[in-house]
Amino acid sequence: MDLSFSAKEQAFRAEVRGFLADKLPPELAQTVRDGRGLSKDTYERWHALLNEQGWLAPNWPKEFGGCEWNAVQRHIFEDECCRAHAPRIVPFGLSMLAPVLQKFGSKQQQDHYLPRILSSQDWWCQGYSEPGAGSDLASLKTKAVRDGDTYVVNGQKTWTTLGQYANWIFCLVRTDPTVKQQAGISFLLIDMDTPGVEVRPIILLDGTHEVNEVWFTDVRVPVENLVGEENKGWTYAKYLLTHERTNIAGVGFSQAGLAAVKRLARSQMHRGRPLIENPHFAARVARAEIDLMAMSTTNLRIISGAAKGQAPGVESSMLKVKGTQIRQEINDLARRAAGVYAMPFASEAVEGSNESPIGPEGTTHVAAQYFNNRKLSIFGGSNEIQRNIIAKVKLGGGA
Amino acid sequence: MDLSFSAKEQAFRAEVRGFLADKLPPELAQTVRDGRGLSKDTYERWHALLNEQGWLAPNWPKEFGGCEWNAVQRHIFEDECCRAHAPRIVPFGLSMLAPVLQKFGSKQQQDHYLPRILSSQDWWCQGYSEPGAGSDLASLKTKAVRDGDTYVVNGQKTWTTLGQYANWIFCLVRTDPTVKQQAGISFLLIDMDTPGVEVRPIILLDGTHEVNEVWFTDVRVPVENLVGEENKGWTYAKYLLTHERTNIAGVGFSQAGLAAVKRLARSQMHRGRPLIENPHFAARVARAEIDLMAMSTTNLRIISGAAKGQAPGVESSMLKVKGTQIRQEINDLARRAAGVYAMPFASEAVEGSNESPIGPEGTTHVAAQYFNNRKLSIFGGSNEIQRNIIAKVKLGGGA
Amino acid sequence: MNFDLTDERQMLQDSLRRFLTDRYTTQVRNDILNSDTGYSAEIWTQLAELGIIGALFTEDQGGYGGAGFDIAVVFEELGRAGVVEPFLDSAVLGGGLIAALGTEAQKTLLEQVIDGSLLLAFAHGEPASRYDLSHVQTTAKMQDGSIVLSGRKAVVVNAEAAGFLIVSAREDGAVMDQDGISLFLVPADTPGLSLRGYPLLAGGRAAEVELDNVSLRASSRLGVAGQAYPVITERAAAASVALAAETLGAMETATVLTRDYLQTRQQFGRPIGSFQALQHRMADLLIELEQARSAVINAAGHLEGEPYQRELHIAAARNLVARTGRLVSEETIQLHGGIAMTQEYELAHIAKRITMADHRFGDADYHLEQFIDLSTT
Amino acid sequence: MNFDLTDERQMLQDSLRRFLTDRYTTQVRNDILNSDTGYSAEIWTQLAELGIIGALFTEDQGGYGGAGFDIAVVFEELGRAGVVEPFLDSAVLGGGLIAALGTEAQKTLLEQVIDGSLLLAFAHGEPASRYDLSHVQTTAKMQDGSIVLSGRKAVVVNAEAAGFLIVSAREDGAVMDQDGISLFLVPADTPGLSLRGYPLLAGGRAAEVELDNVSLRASSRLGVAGQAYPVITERAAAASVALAAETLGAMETATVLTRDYLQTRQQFGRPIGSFQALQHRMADLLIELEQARSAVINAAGHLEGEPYQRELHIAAARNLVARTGRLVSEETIQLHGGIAMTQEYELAHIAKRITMADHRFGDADYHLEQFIDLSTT
Repeated sequence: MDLSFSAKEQAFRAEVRGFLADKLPPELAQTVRDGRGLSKDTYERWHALLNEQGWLAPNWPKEFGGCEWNAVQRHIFEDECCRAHAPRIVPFGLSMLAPVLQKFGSKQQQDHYLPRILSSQDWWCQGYSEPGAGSDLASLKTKAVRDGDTYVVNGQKTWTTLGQYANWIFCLVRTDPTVKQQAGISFLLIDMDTPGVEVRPIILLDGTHEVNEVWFTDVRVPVENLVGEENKGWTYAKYLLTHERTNIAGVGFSQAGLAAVKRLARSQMHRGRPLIENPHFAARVARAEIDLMAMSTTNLRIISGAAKGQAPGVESSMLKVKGTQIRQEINDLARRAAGVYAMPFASEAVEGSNESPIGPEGTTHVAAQYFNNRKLSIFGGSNEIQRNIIAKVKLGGGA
Repeated sequence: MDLSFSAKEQAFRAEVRGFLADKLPPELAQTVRDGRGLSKDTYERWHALLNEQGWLAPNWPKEFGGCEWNAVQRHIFEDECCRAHAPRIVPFGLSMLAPVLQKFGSKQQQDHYLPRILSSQDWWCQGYSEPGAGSDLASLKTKAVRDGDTYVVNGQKTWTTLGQYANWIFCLVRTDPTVKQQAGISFLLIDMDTPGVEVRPIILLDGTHEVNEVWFTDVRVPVENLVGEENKGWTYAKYLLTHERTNIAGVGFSQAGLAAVKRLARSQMHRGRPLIENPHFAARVARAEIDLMAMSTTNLRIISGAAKGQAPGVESSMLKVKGTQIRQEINDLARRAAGVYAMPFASEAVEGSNESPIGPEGTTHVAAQYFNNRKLSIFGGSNEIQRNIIAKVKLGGGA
Repeated sequence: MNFDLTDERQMLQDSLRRFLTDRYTTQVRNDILNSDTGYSAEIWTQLAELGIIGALFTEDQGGYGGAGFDIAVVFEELGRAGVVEPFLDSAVLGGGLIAALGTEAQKTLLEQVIDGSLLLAFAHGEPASRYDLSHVQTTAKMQDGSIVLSGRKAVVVNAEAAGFLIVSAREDGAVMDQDGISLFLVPADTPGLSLRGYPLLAGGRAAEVELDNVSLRASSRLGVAGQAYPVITERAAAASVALAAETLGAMETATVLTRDYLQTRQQFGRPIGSFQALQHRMADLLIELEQARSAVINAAGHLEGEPYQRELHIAAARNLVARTGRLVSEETIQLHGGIAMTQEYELAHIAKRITMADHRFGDADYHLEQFIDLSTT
Repeated sequence: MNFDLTDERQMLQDSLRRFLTDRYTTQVRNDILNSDTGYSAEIWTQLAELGIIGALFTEDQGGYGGAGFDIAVVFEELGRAGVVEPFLDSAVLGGGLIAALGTEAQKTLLEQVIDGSLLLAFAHGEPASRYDLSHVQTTAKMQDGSIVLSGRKAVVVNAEAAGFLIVSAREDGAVMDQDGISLFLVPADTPGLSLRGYPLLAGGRAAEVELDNVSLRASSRLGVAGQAYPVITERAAAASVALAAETLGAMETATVLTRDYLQTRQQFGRPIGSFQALQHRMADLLIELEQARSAVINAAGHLEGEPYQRELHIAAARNLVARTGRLVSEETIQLHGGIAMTQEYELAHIAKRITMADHRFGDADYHLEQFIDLSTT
């Protein structure tokens, strides 16, 4: 047992920290720190800076232009990015599609798409969920019918994050309706400029436009856009889901969030004393911090195992549940700390206006974020689905 | 809406309070207040005092010698008894069997058994649960086979509370194994002095002997001991279960328990101040008290409806769950308040010794009671079964 | 002991529920949320005609209700429908303060308040006061027979629509003294009064209010100089009954929406309400909902009682309802899944009403602390 | 970064687990619980021979471990098996204090401690001290070259079996001063020392200790007069690592028993583990168990670290493990149902071990307060 990082790992951390200090534009960090929404340009600017450094694809093999960092290095990188309030790397192309293409795509697909992901020429989004297929993903209905050299796609996807910025979407589609649910699904790449693709915004309860519906009406997709084999898409989708699960615990986000709560609670006064000194509020903060300290170690335990080649199993599900609980608790603490100034709706500010905020620093977005982050326990495999997985592994029972 | 009791109800409360002040022996109240176990004699002494006053059977119709009090009166009576630390009325004969006999028993059974319950000549216990039939009560296996004028009973009952004091047991037995579970069950009265009846103690985790196994080996029971019709026992059992559910919220117990916690926390010192002034402990106490204040009103709402003839439905299940949660929380507060003096095992004191207690007043039994009262959410229809009932009524879904 | 509504209150509840069910649909309400004013003048007038504002005042005051249970009945229904119109601010607070402290001349405003033609706002909280009712830094000074107000008021709900602001200011004492606070009736167009308005997350609008040497006639004072604090606490208690009842109503809607969704939404080939884990969580919500209902009854029933009991039951109810509210809003969203994350779905708004009520007149911890202080004295 | 056990600790864990699985069965343990001594001298000796006591001491002290991770490994296994023998009191506390403060002459006792032939107890807490380590009223006065102890010690675990009691007493200062506290090595047969022994709810025995002018030689003092407090807190931290690890092990057993029971117990015609509501609750327990495991690792890893980090991680771990412990003990009993309420069932004892650990060296709230104090300094 050794809880400290090796000298090599510490050197790597210093390198990352140095890069962020040099290259992360301060106004960009401030936007992230304020919890304001980021524009497409902002994301692309950050991607370009990382790409220049060769760090845009931490998890890709070197042969494809990636860093091929191990789990510990990736953790250190993500940790430092969170501390520095760097924007997140948009995952759809880099962390979700790319591993699938690298493992199951044709040489042609790899050569064509991977460089365009790194250069931000293509912006990808994900076409998985459907209105009738949420937790029960395999019941999806969007169908692709082979017609000569093309598939004709009809159906609807939903909860497509940042679909409004994307020019490509990777989709699960049903290519064989006659077999058992999982068996008839294929993995298809669709150019969103194709006629018949329509993106409709979904406004979330905090007023933000993050997700979309994507409608397909007789959309013709060349057969060479099929990844791997027809009707094997479920296998690739599951592979993708395990890759989506890096940084599932969100330790860095929680640490940054908790630091913000403490800053706010030191400035807010309650009965003539800083709120942070109120024992009831302090108890809430302390419990969240204690939980986070433990989860951070759980996360490192799994990362350390992964770096040695152990495949994370049910632990991912555990981290997902606990990680979202902690993040949501911290969001709740922030809205409490803001007091009456949690009430204003800073819709303009979310969109990036420059008007001065209404309440004291750190109060503007807390309530909106509290509501927005209810999604954490719903999207990406709800916490109920995670509990089913844990129970299945540990109890062997069905749902 | 009127939250206060009527003048008539207040007069009744004064009458009950006066009786308790006059007639409840102080040493008996002290035993209850200390949380010490009660002997058979103690219970019988208290039953006799109540019987003398005509108050031993609050819920019985007057024709059988009961008080025929309405729900509000019964509540006031129970409330005052709790405040005065009176022993509880042992419910098996008075509140459980008697309503069944009064509704479904023969005139002969009523004339014979009911007076003997009032006079304490008979002490009844309940033969419902079996090792394989807990939450799934209807799967019971104890069988009674008709042989001329007798049933021959074989099988085993368990969790039989105070069975060691009883001379009679009312049992659910299977008289027809060929039909659907509930359909083949009968309700049988068995003299525990009959050859083949054996009572074996079960020691609970706090060292107390409250419950028992009751074994039946070729026990011959006269057919006149059948209540109602053969194979209709499930109907009577369900009727009994609704009657068992009076005072299900245990408001009085919780109020007495919370008062004890506060007394203890005023005397225990923490960092040089009474524990009750510690904000973290005070917050726990306050939340429990706030919950109890609300539940007390929920209880009165249901009682007030019942006094007007409204049948309590799913509300009983809600009160059971919330009532046990609050009682168990108060037990937890008590063990916390006791600090290091929660650790001694006061087995002798539980049994009623006169040796001076080890810790300060109010600490001796708190940990044992905490563990003993885990039963509240398990026995008498577990909280999981109650949630199934609530969901069934409110959602209409199966389990 | 009687937990039935009186016939009058039953009628009030029925007619209000009927009106809101028919007229205050999700679509109508979402349009109101997106409007510039943040409320519907039309619906406001119609509800006034229905007597809903009058129900919040006693007969003496020109209404036909005004007791804790009247407030509870009205706000439970407003909460069910997610109503954002300013009943709390204009009637319970603004009108209630004038009714409690006003001279006969000042009280003539109540008629317009009750018929809906005059809106009010209560400008009390300040940027640094959080939930402390005695934390008043705004000053009121006599100057040549006039009263001059200076200071800032924070998150004054309904300030932009109000014809008068009722402004608290200190005539004497230190920032947190209970003595020395007065209330003033300030016409919206008084020079020196300026507003910075903004929408609220859970609907309606508020403003930061700047008082820059606002000069008033001496007759603008409500009640005796420096003695307003007890009435402020009494009206804050009434507001707490309203907020707790509103949250109760909103939680009823949240659980009904969830029940319906669980019964209809299919996943894995069956309604998700057939999954036992969700059933048990739903059962727990319903249990807590009954607790909240009882807490609201206790608070409403003690509003006219003696102050200690009133404050104790208010603190208990607000703490319990806040805890239950968090549970219900978070769990009902979770039990729904994604659909509840969308702005247009009814529950999204209802959940915001529930949560943001925790930010008016004290949150769960504030009321817990109040309860602890009261129960140890 | 490395979360694997060293080979030595892996061997220690394996051999201890094997021994306890084979020898410390429920029946054996329940017989020990019912015994007059409250522990088994035979098993104690065998475990000493197996090197379990030695693992709790450093090589310098005559053992081959003694670090936080050694304590964690040993106590996790003891916790799994619900062991009631006095490893904490005799070794971590008693032996640890002698090792930290003793003269060479005093340290000769350690050999007997490690081979199991000498038992110790730490008589520190007093009837009014609760969990405050500096709350020492017992006095030590020099009198004609002797030290005279007077006072009372509360719930001294293992006092009856101990050959020596390590008694804290104040030589200087006020009741709650950190300065002025000394430790003394008191032979069990010293005149004036009297015990009132009793069993503990979770197994083992303790005693109320009366010190009535107990006269000792000056050489009985451990360490420098009045300077024992830092060592007491250091050993309390070690005890906290032991208690947290023990609770972790006990929770592992509680969840394994529950998993097995859910898989086998049939109700309504199927294993109760097939009911989703119970599955999800079981999943939550397993998630919290991993949190507890991490908290124990953090605490153990910082035991030899600098005091601020040590105390911070100890407080965090004890608070988290106490919260998790309550959840796990209550939920595993509930998930079992009646069977877990019976004294003879393994879980009954395990749940008592978990719960009663919250009453040694500070409960959940005590450690929360410690954490708050530390993290705001």
